[in-house]
Amino acid sequence: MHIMEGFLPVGHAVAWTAVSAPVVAYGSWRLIRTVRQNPELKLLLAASGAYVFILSALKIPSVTGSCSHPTGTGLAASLFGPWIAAVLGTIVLLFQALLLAHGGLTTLGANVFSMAIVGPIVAWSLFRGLRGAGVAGAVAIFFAAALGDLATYVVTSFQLAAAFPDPVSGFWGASAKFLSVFALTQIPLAISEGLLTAIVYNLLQRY
Amino acid sequence: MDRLDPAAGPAREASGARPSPDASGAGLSPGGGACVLEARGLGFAYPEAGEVLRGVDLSLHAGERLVLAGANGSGKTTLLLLLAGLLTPREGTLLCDGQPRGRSRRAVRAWHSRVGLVFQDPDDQLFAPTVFEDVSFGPLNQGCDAALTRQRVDRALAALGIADLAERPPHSLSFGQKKRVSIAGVLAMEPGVLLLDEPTAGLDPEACEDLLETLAALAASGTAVVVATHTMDEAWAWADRIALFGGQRIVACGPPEAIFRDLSLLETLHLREPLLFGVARRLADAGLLPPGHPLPRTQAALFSLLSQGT
Amino acid sequence: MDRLDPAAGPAREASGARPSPDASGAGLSPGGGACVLEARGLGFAYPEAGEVLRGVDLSLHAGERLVLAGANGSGKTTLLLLLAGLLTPREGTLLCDGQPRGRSRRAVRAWHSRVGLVFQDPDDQLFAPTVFEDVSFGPLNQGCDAALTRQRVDRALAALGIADLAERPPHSLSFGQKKRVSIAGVLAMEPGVLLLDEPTAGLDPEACEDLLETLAALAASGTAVVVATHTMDEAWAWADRIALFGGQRIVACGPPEAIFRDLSLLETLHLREPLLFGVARRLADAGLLPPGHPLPRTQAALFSLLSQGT
Amino acid sequence: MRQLDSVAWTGRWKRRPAAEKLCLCLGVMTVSLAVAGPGGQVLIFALMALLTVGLAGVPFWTWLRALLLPAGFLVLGVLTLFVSVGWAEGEAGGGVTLALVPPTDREAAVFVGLRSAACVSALVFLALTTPLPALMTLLRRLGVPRDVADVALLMFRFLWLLFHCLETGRRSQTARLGYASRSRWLRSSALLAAGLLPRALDRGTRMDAGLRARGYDGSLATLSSEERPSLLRLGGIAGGVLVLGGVTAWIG
Repeated sequence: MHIMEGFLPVGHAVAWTAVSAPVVAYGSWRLIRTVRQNPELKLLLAASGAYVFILSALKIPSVTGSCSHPTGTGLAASLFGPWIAAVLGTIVLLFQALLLAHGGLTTLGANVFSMAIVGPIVAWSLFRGLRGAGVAGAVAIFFAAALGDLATYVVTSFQLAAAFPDPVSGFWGASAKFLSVFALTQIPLAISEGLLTAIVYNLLQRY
Repeated sequence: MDRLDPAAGPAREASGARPSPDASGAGLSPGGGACVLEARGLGFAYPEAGEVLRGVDLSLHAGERLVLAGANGSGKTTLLLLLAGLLTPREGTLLCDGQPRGRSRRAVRAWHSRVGLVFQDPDDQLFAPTVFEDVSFGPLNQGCDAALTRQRVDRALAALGIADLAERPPHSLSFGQKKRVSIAGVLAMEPGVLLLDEPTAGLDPEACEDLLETLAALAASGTAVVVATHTMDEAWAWADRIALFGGQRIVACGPPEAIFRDLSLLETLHLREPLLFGVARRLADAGLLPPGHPLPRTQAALFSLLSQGT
Repeated sequence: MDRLDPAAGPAREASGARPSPDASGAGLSPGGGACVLEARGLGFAYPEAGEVLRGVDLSLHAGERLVLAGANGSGKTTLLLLLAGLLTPREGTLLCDGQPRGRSRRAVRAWHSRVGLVFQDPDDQLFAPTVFEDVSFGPLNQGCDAALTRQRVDRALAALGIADLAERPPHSLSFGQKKRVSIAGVLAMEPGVLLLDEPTAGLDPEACEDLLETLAALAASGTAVVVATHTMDEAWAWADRIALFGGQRIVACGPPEAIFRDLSLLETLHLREPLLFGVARRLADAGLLPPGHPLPRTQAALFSLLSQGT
Repeated sequence: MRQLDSVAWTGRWKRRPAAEKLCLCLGVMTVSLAVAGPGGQVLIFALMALLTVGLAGVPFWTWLRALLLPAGFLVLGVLTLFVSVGWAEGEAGGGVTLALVPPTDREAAVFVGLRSAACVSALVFLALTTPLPALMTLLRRLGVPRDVADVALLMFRFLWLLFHCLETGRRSQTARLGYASRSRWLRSSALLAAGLLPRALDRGTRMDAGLRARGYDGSLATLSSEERPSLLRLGGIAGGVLVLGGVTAWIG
């Protein structure tokens, strides 16, 4: 769920950029260290990043009938860890803004925080936790992908609520408002994405 | 040339071919098979690339072997995608078994069951973890039950001579094997029309010959087989009928001998006279082949005629 | 056959080819160019696929046009990767300009500067956002400064006739255009040896001819050009010398006419006699071509001889 | 995606230095976010539309289509801001109450919509006049680490290769009725997504070999043929943005 260009007031745009920047910078540092040790990883990282972008062009059906875009960053997190995934996710979001006019430059920081940082970290740590607790791979990946998606959606709603608190009920009222407006599309989507990722996981095990 | 498409006007005149009153219509083909697929005045344009096809007429009969011949970028692939119902024509009509193409879900499904398309690159088509699963993809989507699907898959694999590959993962196969698997995947849906985009591209000479033989056997069993290619020698060796592509249209359509006699037209389209045809024609003209024989379609046939004639 | 590799023993006997005392050695070629690249007893095995090459000897001379002919999977691509220094042979030695291949970074870089490889799929080599930038990659890696790089890029683009594509992104190009760009990218490094893996695969007849002409011009200017292909007609039309691949080895190596006269050997290797060669040979045997001429290498040459002979 | 990209590559302003276009785009966005009132936002939107369609020669329908996707989010977002949620506390039968927000808040919501539209028009200007790699090259010049910029540039290349793979793969599945029902849809999508990953990694490995043949050892240096930005024009753009700031502050 992308926040559009210009939708956030200038203070919020700057603040979210400041929050995301250190994470992306740290991820970049790790990425640089990795490719310096192993130049061919540069090509593999780029190919995986492109894969993450392309997954977002894969339309999946949700129960309500609307189609949308799975993020795929969870998968990148499982391949390269959440830090490098955050960098790849940032590049993907920049590409989406400039190739599809989806998202934006001033809202890049906010979108990176929800989609390239929180989502993948939730998905990645859930997957590791569930696997550690002995849950089957496909089940773990279902919850990781679905809840990673939901985490993104919750964070986006909070970001919007922080920028536009409700005149009556303040931040929490606005959060409830944004959560429920986008719930219709996002919850079925999260389930679809969880199912899809679980099937993909099973198929990849067999390749 | 016994068939010439009405829309081919300007290029036809430029090439010096004689116009023919016989427009490509429905009904029975010279060979006697029923008309299974027909295009009338088909036009198409991509948003970025502009117009790629204009006024294409084509009819296809059961059991026929048709070659779409043309240079790269002449629109062959686009026509195949249109015939397979994967693109919607901007103008013109498409008929399958005499019925126009509907837009309902049911009609689209029926069309895809009837007209199968094999893509040029088998990697674009093979996604399942094993050959068996990949070939079963189509029949299962058609709603076949497990037993019928298994039967169809086995039959398709046998028809292509790859029954032994059933349990292999596609990515472990050679290019030629992948090609056969991708054809089996379409064949298992038992289409009435089989369209193939450059099926012999990337195959070595022996694999080419084997594949063309398999396709000929399919046509003999009643399937209409359409092959798009830029290899003229292949067209001459294999086709019942050839549709020549150029300038976004079918410029000429007819039996191979008539098509390849028009040298100036071939040149305009950046195509070559098939070698075997050219040699045979010149030898026949010089009286070196025994008279009364059709021009030979294979090297072996030419050589045997040559030994009779001299 | 004036060259036969000593390691080809068993298959050579099986095929009935006469052994020749002349082992492929260093020194001057029949054509007079200096020996630029030489392989002696090259062997290679992939960890998954096992042995793919064994005892390969090959020498290559400046300005020579060599065709590596063989069925798919016969090891042509592996040999090219070895010659280009991208794989390390398990056994045998490789010499470039008489110097063995070193392992230092500097030596590897020098090798890549001297021996260029064009991959079959141009998408494996095009990475930059525009054609100009892509072609500039090689010269910059060689340590050229901006001015020299610019000059080399312009020259390479001009040699392939694609100067007008300089500012285009690769994803907007046709397959044939990409192919030319990938060749230009290697050519800009001004290698002494240019290796091409199936350069005409996927091109239509006209594009094929144009490309082979371009490659012939390159060879005429002194580059040794090696083309791997399974199209025998192309080998016949273009090669100075042909190395026949089969059973993980080079089974025979020599001038095209000698190679293609050995029909039983071709059959063993699942290859075909080139159509033009076969026709011309039989016509000449039947006395239908004027005597004293070498067998024609092009369709046009055959037809003109035919009109003289009859 | 293909259409927006091809307009950027073939447009009249393609050869203008990316730095100048980025400067203009960010400058206008800054004015829109920090200075302009409702009238100013309308002015900015009109100016950017004029610049994109009129001067840079982007086809009108392409421009409109690029605006369509953000428009959906904007309408939904602004409508959400029109509604206020309240909790009735402690009373029986209480619960959530919905109400229209007061007029001043409605005006504020409309203003957010206008501001967003103005910024989107600046983004679309950049997207439709500048090939994406030119911006990546610029970012590298501005200090983004070389390896990160390399990965981004390679991603741009791979993305078209994979996009082609996705498109034809989906077509071939459609031809075999892979999307005929909802359950088959999910299965087909998963097959496609799973199949693309090994293909993507394979592409990466093969590209590595292809580049090593040309002397690749970790650095992807290329010679850019783009013109250097002129300081004069950059100054002109900065001046223009300042004037725009002044005008929008004045009209409110």
